[in-house]
Amino acid sequence: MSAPAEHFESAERQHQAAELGMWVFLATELMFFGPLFLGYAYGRWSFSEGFAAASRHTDVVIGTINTAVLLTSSLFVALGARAVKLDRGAAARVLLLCAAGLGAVFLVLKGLEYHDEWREHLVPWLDFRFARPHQHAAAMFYFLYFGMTGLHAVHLTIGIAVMVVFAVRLGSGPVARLENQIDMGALYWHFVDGIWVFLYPILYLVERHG
Amino acid sequence: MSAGLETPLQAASTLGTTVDVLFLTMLGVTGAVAIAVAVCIGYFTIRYRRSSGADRSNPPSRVRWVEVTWTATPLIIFLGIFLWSSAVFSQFYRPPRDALRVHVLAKQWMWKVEHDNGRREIDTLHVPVGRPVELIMTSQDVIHSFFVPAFRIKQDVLPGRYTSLWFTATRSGHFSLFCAEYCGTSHANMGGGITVMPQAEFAKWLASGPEQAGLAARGFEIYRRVGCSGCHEPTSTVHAPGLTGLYGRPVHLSDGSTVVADETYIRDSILQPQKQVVAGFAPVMPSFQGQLDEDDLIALIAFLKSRARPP
Amino acid sequence: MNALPAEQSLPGKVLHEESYLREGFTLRSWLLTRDHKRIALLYMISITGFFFLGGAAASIIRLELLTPAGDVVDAETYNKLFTAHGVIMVWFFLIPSIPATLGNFLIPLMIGAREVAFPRLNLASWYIYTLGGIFVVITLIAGGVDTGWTFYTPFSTLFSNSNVVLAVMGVFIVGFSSILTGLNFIVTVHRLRAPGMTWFRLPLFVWANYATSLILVLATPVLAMTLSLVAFERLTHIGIFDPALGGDPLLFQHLFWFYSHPAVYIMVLPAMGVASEIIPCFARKQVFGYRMMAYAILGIAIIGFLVWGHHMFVSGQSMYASIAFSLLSFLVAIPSAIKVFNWTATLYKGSISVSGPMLYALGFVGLFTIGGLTGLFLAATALDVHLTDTYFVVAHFHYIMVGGTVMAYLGGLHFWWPKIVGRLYPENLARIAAVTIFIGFNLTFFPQYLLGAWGMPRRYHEYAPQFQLLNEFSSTGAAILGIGYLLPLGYLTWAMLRGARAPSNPWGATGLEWETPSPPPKENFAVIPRVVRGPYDYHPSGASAPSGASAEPQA
Amino acid sequence: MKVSSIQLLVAVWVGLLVLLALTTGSAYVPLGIGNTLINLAIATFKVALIAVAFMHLNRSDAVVRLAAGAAILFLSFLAFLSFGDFLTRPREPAPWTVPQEGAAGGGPYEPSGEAVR
Repeated sequence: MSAPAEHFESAERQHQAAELGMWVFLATELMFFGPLFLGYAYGRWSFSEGFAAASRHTDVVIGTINTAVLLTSSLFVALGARAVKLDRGAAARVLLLCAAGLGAVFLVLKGLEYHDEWREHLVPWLDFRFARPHQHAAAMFYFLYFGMTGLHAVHLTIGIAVMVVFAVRLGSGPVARLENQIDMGALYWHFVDGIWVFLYPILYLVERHG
Repeated sequence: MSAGLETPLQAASTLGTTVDVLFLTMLGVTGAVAIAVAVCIGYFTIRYRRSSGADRSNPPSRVRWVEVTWTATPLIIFLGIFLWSSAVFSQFYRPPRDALRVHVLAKQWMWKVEHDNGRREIDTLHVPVGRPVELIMTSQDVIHSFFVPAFRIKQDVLPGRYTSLWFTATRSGHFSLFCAEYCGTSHANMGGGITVMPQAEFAKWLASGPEQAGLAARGFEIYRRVGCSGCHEPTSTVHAPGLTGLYGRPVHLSDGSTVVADETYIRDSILQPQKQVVAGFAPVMPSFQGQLDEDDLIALIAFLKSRARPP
Repeated sequence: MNALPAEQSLPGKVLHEESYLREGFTLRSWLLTRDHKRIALLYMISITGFFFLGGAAASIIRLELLTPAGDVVDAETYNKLFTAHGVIMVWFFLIPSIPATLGNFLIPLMIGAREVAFPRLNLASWYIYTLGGIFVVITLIAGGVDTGWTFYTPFSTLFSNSNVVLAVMGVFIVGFSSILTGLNFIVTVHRLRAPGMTWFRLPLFVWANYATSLILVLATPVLAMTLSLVAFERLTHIGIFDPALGGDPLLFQHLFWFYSHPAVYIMVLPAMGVASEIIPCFARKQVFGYRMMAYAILGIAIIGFLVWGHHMFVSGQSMYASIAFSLLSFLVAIPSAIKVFNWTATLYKGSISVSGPMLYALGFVGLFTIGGLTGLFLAATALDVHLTDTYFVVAHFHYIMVGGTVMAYLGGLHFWWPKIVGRLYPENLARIAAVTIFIGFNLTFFPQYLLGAWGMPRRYHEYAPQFQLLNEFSSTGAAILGIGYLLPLGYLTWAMLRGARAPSNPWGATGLEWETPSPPPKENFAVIPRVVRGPYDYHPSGASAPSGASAEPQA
Repeated sequence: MKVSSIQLLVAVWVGLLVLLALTTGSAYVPLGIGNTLINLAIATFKVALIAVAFMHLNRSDAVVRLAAGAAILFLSFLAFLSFGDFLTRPREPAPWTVPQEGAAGGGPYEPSGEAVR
């Protein structure tokens, strides 16, 4: 454990404080997503067929692959954080870079998906066209779809940047000094993955069997 | 602004009097508690001021029974008031069957009122005394709120939704009507007057007003005025789909799909005729977007509904 | 005032470290400080600025309402004035007032810590607050916003043509400043308490700020997202509140009030904490029912999240939901009632000295009681139908915000001023100011209860002639209140520069913050104290409590 | 500093992928409301798995677990009470258009049922 900041007696107390601080921060992030989930629940309840029709136009293949990619990246981050705790700097660097790489893959696939949706006139602001009875519900669905996945992508990009910075700093100096911060970065990454675990079924799998 | 209009202290509606009774009871209970707390604070501050030699032996810092009572007592009082108030509140949502129905359309900064026989008013509402009146309200733009202090009633008027409100006036007179939900620049001037009249006088007033045909009749008048009849009447030379018995009938469109002619289809065909052209007809119909406002559309739809049965 | 014999809490070891004020005199040392005490002062200055800016808007409003006709400003400007008054007072004064100033300064001192858990975040919180403030000032300069501080849709998204997006960004940003403060306090209280400082030995001020931080952290993000949805929908005309898409204006109201009712508890809970510190000190008596007070504070914070629907009884919400919210609103009133009774009972058999802070604290208890009781009228659905959106509601929340939070904030400022600036303020002037504020306040807002019950709607630029007399009382009261607020600004600033030097415990109060010299050194404590006794260990029968009774320095 | 073993982490990862397959598979089986419930249940279980295994919640003390659950509890307050309103509200949609210009992205809102009660 690295030397504690001056107002903490021990590094252990500082780690506990940092961990609690990060979890409280993750609570605020979840509350920040709250209104979007409530908006989705409201829309899904009042326009169930519209949301179902709109959800069938999303690309479930890319969505499923992306979920798998993000879950795997979470594994790499967990292994990376473990390696740092065991003072294996080199292994940790590789694992964190792999995680960041998978994050990038996710973003690329997401970009492709957005492009397809743009071409199919499914972006509410860019000449939105949808079959007649459900065009309003679909407009609301795609507003929420781009809102949620966009906000998630922003958080993921921050996560990737953080992982890359850690990987670079792991290259120089004692590994122990970064243990606390990398553990917090890992918590953040797993949170972003957890949000996607919920976004995937509600956006992609609405009455797929229809 | 609203000279001569009253906001009386004594309620002028049946529900209003029950609300007043609850209000006075609450005033009594809360007033008593406020005075009791003030007296205690004053008394203790004087009696136990630092310079006084009052007995301060074993000052209590926890007295269980005191704490239990001053938790349980408010709980019981609050539950009592809650039940009473909820009972009164639920009456707001149970309009009597025989209520007189009036349509209210709120728009930025005026109230458009329309009685069932088509008699229309702006910023005023004439109602009979002693008979329940039910207002069906919607807004054309933002959220407004129909507030008549004299009747102790208030109900927000929402765009995209009908909200309703009912009251039975107990005495005739002129009462203020205010808009109570902030709705923009002239929110303060969006007031009006409720005139409560004896029933006979009201019947006379209702009938005597300028000959205002019913909704459907007004729809037919618009149907001719803007020229729908020119093309859609069977006698016309233009090749246009017949509208008799249209409402509720499936319509085959030129792109092969079939749509049920509900209000939406009619509204869209009037405002954006190019989007859904009936099979076998040329897309020549002009758009009426901007020429017809909300009331005209409602009237036209009512007219077409009235022709649903073959003549 | 009974200054105790020279304190000898730290026998033999004379604290000669410099006070935190003399750590550095450059602007850099202030703007880049990580000392929680200096950040508290930075907040105090910016909050006072916004208080008088919001107060100026209020004074023009009261001037306008002297006459029924709209003759001072036109309708558009009036709407922008009451919106500015609302936005500035709520987010830039009331919410940060006690937590960010007194809370930042005192919580580490009270729990025996040297610093808050995340000093850098604490400074970032002040910078984010200032950035949010800049956005709002730009909004005012660019022509203001006329949606009311509630930003109701579809007016704010489709029909208002004022700078809604700018104002919303300002509030969005300042929201993160309070989230950071809340996060800091939660972790500090959990992880940095001195040894022996168990939860039930914490002063109630720390309890109140802890509960407030729970609300800050859990409610503010919902506001941030809701307001960004409003801004987004205003820019692109697509959104979940847009009636044209089948969206629901009530969805916005649910999300907005889910934040905004807990927000009123953010504003009043710290004030309760301040009162719970001042009253036992000046009554020289243990607070009555300490545990019940702590549970009441937590109860208010949690049940506070369940009652927001009472803002929407007439908004088109379903009857059953309204009745459910009405019941929950009555339940949340019970902990507040318990607190008022406990403060009153604390005075029983005490040895009360009615000095400046005590006057403000008793004023707080009185006005908060009236504010709370009238809240019950609004919780009762049948009465709320008549009373909501009228001046009854305006009077209700001003009694709690101005009568409660501002009085307690001033009381707290006076009570801890010797500790913050190391000098004493003029006692008589403080008493005069307290009484002036109390009279001015009641003259301003009690007539508004009558106006509201009589039927005068709120946010009215012009009103019916029959309401004029009561409005004239209210406007004169506002003038007195305005003067009343200028007094403390004057003599507290004077005292900071030229007041008599203050001993470390001028009031003979218990609590770790009174163990440190006034003003305390940068590290707060030479040695982290070990706490052996609960708070408020006062003995009204005149026996002067051995100073520093609640803590001995560690061996 | 206790550290979870590689086998545990990989096992959890595999479990997550299996659950993903289960979610996607179950979506194609017509179960009506069941689909949504199954999807949400699996998603909750996956998040719980991530929280305990990857975010080592099992090793953190009570306060941290409280912080982890707090947001979910308070969001459920928001959901239940606001849906308490939506579900019990009489639905009377009224025809509404943005007066100035047609709402972007599709025609004016259409009443989905009988407009007047």
